[in-house]
Amino acid sequence: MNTKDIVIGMVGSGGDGIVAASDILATTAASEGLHCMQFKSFGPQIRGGESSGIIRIADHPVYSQGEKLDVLMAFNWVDYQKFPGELNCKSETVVVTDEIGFPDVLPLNDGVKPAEIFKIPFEALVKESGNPKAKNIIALGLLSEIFNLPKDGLKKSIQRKFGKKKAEILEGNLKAIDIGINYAVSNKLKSKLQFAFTPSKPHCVANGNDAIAYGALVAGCRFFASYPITPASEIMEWMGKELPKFGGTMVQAEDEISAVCMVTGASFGGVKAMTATSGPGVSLKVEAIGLGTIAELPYVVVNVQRGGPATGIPTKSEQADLMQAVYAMHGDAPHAVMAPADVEDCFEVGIRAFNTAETYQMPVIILSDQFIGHRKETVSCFDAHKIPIVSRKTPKDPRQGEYKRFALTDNGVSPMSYPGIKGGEYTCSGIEHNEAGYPVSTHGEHEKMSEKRARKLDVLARDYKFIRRYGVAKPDVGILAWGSTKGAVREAVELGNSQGLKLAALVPQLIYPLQVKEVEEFIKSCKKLMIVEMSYSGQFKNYLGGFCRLPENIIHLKSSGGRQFETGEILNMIKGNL
Amino acid sequence: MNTKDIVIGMVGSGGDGIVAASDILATTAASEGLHCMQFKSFGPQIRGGESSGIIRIADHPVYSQGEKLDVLMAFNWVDYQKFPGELNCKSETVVVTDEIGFPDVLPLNDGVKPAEIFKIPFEALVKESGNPKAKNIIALGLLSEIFNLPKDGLKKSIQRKFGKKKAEILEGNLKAIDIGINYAVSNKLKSKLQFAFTPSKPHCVANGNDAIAYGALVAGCRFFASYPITPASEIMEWMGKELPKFGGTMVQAEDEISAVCMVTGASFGGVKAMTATSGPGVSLKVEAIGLGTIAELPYVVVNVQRGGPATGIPTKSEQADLMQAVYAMHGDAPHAVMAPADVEDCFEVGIRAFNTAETYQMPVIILSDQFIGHRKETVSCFDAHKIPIVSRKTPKDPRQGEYKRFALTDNGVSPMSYPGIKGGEYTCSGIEHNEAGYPVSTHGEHEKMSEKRARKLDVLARDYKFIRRYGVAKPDVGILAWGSTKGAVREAVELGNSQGLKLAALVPQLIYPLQVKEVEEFIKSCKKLMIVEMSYSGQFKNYLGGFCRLPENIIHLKSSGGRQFETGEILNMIKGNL
Amino acid sequence: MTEVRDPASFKKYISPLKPIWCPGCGDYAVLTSLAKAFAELNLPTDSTAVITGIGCSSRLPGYLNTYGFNSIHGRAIPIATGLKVSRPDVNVIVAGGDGDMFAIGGGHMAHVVRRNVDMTLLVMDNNIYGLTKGQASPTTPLGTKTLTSAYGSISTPINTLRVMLGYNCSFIAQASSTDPVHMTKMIVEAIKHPGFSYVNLLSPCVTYRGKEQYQMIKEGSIYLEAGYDPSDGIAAWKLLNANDGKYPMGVIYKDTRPAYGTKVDELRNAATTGKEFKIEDEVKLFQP
Amino acid sequence: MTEVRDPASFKKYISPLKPIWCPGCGDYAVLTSLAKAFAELNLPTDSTAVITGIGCSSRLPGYLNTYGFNSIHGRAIPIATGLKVSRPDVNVIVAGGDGDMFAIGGGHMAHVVRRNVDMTLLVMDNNIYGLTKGQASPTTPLGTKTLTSAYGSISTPINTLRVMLGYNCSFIAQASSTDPVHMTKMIVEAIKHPGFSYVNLLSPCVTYRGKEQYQMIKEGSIYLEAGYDPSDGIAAWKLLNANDGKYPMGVIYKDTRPAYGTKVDELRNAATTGKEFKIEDEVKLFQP
Ligand SMILES: Cc1ncc(C[n+]2csc(CCOP(=O)(O)OP(=O)(O)O)c2C)c(N)n1
Ligand SMILES: Cc1ncc(C[n+]2csc(CCOP(=O)(O)OP(=O)(O)O)c2C)c(N)n1
Ligand code: SF4
Ligand code: SF4
Ligand SMILES: [Mg+2]
Ligand SMILES: [Mg+2]
Repeated sequence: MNTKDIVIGMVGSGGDGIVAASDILATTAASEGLHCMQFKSFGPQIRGGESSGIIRIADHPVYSQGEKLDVLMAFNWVDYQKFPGELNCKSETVVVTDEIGFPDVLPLNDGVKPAEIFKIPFEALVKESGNPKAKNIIALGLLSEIFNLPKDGLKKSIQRKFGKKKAEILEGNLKAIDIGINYAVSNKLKSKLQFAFTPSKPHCVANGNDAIAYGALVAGCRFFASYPITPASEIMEWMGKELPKFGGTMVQAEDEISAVCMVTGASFGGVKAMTATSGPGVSLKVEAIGLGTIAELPYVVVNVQRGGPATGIPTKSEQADLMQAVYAMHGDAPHAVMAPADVEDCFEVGIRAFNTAETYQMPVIILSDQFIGHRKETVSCFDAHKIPIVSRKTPKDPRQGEYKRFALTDNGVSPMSYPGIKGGEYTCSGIEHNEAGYPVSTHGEHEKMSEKRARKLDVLARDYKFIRRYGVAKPDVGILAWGSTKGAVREAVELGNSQGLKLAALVPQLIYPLQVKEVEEFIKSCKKLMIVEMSYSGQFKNYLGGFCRLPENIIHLKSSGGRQFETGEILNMIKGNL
Repeated sequence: MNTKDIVIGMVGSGGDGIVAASDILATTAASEGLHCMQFKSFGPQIRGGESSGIIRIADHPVYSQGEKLDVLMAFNWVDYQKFPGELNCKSETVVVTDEIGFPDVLPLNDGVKPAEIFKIPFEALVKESGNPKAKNIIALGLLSEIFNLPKDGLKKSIQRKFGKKKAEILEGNLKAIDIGINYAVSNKLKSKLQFAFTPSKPHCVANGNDAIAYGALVAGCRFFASYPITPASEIMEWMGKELPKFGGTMVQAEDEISAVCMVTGASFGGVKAMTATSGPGVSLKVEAIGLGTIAELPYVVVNVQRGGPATGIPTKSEQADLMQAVYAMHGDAPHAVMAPADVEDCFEVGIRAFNTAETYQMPVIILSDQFIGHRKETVSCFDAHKIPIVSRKTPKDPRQGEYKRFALTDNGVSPMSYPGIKGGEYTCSGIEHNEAGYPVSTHGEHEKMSEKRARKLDVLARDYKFIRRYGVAKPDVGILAWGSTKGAVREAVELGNSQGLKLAALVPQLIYPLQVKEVEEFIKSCKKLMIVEMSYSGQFKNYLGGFCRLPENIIHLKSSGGRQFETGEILNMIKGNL
Repeated sequence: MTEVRDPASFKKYISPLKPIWCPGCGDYAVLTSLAKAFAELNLPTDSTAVITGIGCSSRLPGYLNTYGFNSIHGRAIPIATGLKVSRPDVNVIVAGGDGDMFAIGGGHMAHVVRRNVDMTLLVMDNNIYGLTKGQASPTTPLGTKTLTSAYGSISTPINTLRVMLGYNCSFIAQASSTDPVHMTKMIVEAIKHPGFSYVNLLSPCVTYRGKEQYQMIKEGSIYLEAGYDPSDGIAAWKLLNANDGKYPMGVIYKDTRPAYGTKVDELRNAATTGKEFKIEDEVKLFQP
Repeated sequence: MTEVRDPASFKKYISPLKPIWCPGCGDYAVLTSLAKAFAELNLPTDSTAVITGIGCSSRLPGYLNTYGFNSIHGRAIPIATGLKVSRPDVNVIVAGGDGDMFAIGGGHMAHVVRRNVDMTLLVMDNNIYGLTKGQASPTTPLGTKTLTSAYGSISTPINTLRVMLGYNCSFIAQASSTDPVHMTKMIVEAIKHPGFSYVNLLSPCVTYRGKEQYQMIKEGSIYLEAGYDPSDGIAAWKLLNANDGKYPMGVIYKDTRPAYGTKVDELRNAATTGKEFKIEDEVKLFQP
């Protein structure tokens, strides 16, 4: 059977190099102009524990991790069992595995029996290579021959990865590839499943965290302060390397409160600034973000969501920080929340978040998640000039004593000065204030300023142009989803429609303020509404209900985190409700 | 005109003793068996600035601060103007004021002209008293004669207040009362407005903050940690005085994070514990409260709400921390939120919050507000034995290695051990865990535990018995409100119904989990739904919409904080929508 | 002692807003001394920023004509750090109360010191929480009865000077509202110091600690003599461990470590190695 | 050196859970040393609690059979404080990493020290953020390249012993995973100390700082000699300011201030003045 879309799972122990192997496959796909999505999962051990990687490669764009595995490459079965629910096989799955430790009964779900099994004498092959660490590379050679994966690309990737190291290391790895290929050739290991591909122009390959970081840099971010946390640290690490090249600074703060406050200070100073964290960090930043809303300071806070609550599951994804992003601040605290839905979107949201922050002078929270943040994905090469960059409106020739930092205006936005602007001196504060920024405490002035700040949200919701909608115009089932669930949802819509269903999906990029008009129009266009989200309590449904009258019978697909929705699961639920 | 319900406003400068005077009036009312509600307001000056007090006294229970003022006692008119919208006069208002500084045009709203004006030569009377600080007491004497306020009660209150001081101080103040009375008598100062009252058995008088503190003490709270903040500090100050008498401890923490963490530690240690703060403090406690939800630790967090966001208006009330209380924590974080609706309710919620926390092993947030927290109100004397006290379920004879701290049970509640219980040793954690408390990271175990924790909310919503409902069974307009707006709402319902309208109100005490069944039944019973809340963005409406399908046309009375709703304003809005 | 160039020029730094401070509050002297220091250093209002948290003392920026930020409780230091690091051209002063800086904000202190960010911290120390009306602060003496220590405070107060020395703060001085001329001088020296400088300002709270605080400070003040060498850390330690109830006034410690800004510049040089980077070229990082 | 009563009795303190630590991690030695200290002091598992934050090191409680709390990042100290103050009968150990305790949790330190809560703090110092895979920590040496200091760290590391001395910590000691016997001894002394005790444990992170850390510590260790007087604060200060790259091992400082519990007891006596209070009588506070 030929396929243009293959899902390969790999699992092994610490030294097995699973992650490196799947990274090489991702680069291979990108350099051959194929599309891929790749992600990894680790056991609790800090180092040397079990790890697994799944990569989907196709000659067309892919939006989700795909259905169950087409190929499982298991170095051993003890480790396999440490990822329950993550490496799901089906009866068509082809297994490649070590001949040593092959169990009598394969521990697959529901007694699934694989279509083919290739047992490999890895010990001997590794010995042949002379390099005890070459097992993963040998495996790549094997896979490329067994399933017809791009061999040239593979070698090119090896070249890239090891090219800067000593010549013997590169040669050793190239040899390892050949050992794998040759073993398969001489033993006629050819699966019935063959990957059929046509190489084309190379793509870029990125993970969501790096993409957000680059987006921010492009948007003009020149100050970044943060505190390390899984799964967000890569943003900080990227910024730490790249910002100094552009005259910017990354500061590792002593905690998350400090980080957001440093960003607050930079924003007050007229510098575009960002901080990035995950749920526990946002929980600590809440007070300062509230300050940003009333002091009307533009900056960006990234939350790469992980499993919660509290420490929860740091290495796995969830969408349960939604309500926090919108509602955590005490008082009425206008700000914006945006959610990227894939890696490419991370780059764009990185830019748009800054544009929004600067235009409306408010903190903007980017809600990404571990699934997007850590997965690698092929993307069309990021264009630094695609989206126009916006900067804040400053007062023209202000006079001290006359300049009103919080002047009441039609759209609620007041020209904002910062140190260096003569005559624009003012005292920024988190205390309720009048137009001049002086403290006030009467209801009347509070109401006026509450109204001013809220008005900015109305204008933003009205003017934000990007609406993401898939599928038919008048669907039988219309899906509302957000963030990383987009992938499976989009694929379900396209697959369902190709099967004759009438489906559609709306996946907002601007989460808060909710673009109520657009959402209500979508809801009205649907016979039945479905909501898909990765939160046990169903936060997205609660959230939508706060602003829109939802229909009475909703198909609600919700789940706690730690896994991803599958296309089939969404389609099945739809079919069961038609 | 005789009245059984009088609203007296007083305003003056720092040294005028406005607050002391209105406190004395409150004690007077309580000791005479009358009902009263009294509150104060200050200018921004830390000390010596303008201050005002409003007290409503009646011979029947009062639920709100009343309509506009019946009496305004203004020591001067410059200070009067510093409280715009707070000391509202009407054409029936009787004004008592200093003859010095009496303006040509009284700066009253909308050119209101008072019914009567009594100009008093305070300077001379103070001189007569020989005590430059006696002005406020003289004024009380005057008022008591002019309006027939309880003179004996007044003297008794003076006795109580100054009885422990030097004899001459007491005598001086009693003399001042008489100077006021005598001046009024000899000048025949008698208003047409006369307070008609029948003394009865004394009531207690309390503010909401002290009432919560006492409730907590009664519930068994023996550890309290907090960080000072307006308008919540009184809870801590009360606890600091009283807890040591009962073998408990109050610790002033270095910040709010530390405070809630100390409480976390005490709860882990099996001790009932509480912390109290306002919005900015809750914003800092978010992460730790999330820990409490997954570690399933029972404790109580009080938020005495003030105007937000950020520092906002520390001395004024608002109801805009609702969404925060419910949704601030990252992840799905089951906990409970309860709101007292008046001072007496503070005492009961103080107890019920602990009972709920201990029964369901979760943090409980009490959402009070400055209006309740700081106002003084007559209450029926607190009964320490009225509500049975509940303590946590502990494991019977646990065995180390077998005891499962997070055992899955029908209602989600697992017997909880603490240091000192042999065999109950376990590691408490904020990491997702299995029944034994060991860290886990798979979706399957996460889902199971998310379900367990959420189940507790279902049981709580089902079993919580207290439902507060006023008015007719099938109203034309049914009002949903919460917390301190209850007062004006209840009064509007009763007044409206006495005028022939058909009104009802539902004011839940348990805010989260929402008792959806009861709320939906109420909504169905109403022809029209009204929502009343003190939040500019309308958080309560958003909140309700997340769980209930609200009718399409809702009467929404919302306002930013810094003032209180008036009964008339609610009724007018209802009438305008009928 | 200090010579102000134009005796009245400091007034241009004072804003028209009337302070909410109680009559007699020590903070008035801080306000004036700071304005005089600005005048002496001739700092432009538009490139000077005073950053505070929350408290009576933290109201300071509102009464000045420079840029100011009356932020949230305890966070002036990181806010000021963000400002200074991203805008090294701005003169940054951080100010706040003993509670703001050593209770809720205390966690930032060791870090701003170790980074050695070039700004000046003024702690207006009154041994009490003023704004919230009289609770114990980290510097409230043992045994003091306050709203939150009804039976007398049982926590040993923090000796903030000693703590800052423990952190290895690059500049440590003390002054008080009883001697505004000396205060101005200390503030000027602190602002001039390259690196992070800390001046503890004893500033009485007449309302919650009583007027006696002035007397106490006056009587306890010991001005450091010419012979005292502030670069000697051991001497400074001994001075701060005397436990004689005295307040040493003057520059207590001072070193010459490079400030954060200098180190950031070096880091940028290491990162660029002289090259120019183009934003669009960063896409190469994502090419396979 | 230390004499464990029954050489194997410490095993009863070790739980069946397999540590997630890397092979060779210094934290294994801490776990064993702590269990041995428990054994030596014969602490009952049910009245002993080990409280940590988040980090590799903070996983410690899970590997012990006592009560434990692996809480949130940086908050072990206040959690432990709440436990100890409300349950003075429980033996409380606080432990955590250099990041947990001196970065995010650093703000609690001065306060637990000034309260002098009777518990023992063990900092497992590896100069790095282990759990998050290798970012700079507050004790990472200047110039070190880590994930967050690609061009070398530019913030002076905190000398935590010196900082604790600045706080006036009641007991300060140091030990290392290279010498578990000495470590046990230090932990035993710390637990026995009435008041707050701090032991800095140099515990290498082989994964992100390399195996060389063991060697470095071993070579730099200087055991304090019998003549050293830990009650002399000036001597301690001099020792910690030597800047010779050495690690003093042993009890560095120790005083005899009363612990918080003692002061709480006194406060209660002052509050009750011997009287018995009834909960229902408190209603009198509300009567007019
Ligand atoms: C997060 C937070 N917690 C508490 C408060 C309440 N609060 C305001 S000022 C203050 C302390 C004031 O003391 P200090 O910092 O010494 O300044 P002072 O008023 O004495 O000058 C407190 C606790 C707050 N505003 N925000
Ligand atoms: C609020 C919060 N911020 C950040 C993190 C991520 N985090 C977990 S452990 C850790 C630091 C670990 O370093 P250290 O405390 O030195 O312990 P080690 O792992 O080195 O033993 C960080 C930043 C978190 N869990 N919570
Ligand atoms: S309360 Fe104290 S610190 Fe605050 S303004 Fe008054 S005197 Fe100054
Ligand atoms: S990463 Fe470092 S500290 Fe963490 S377990 Fe491994 S060696 Fe130990
Ligand atoms: Mg103070
Ligand atoms: Mg560490």
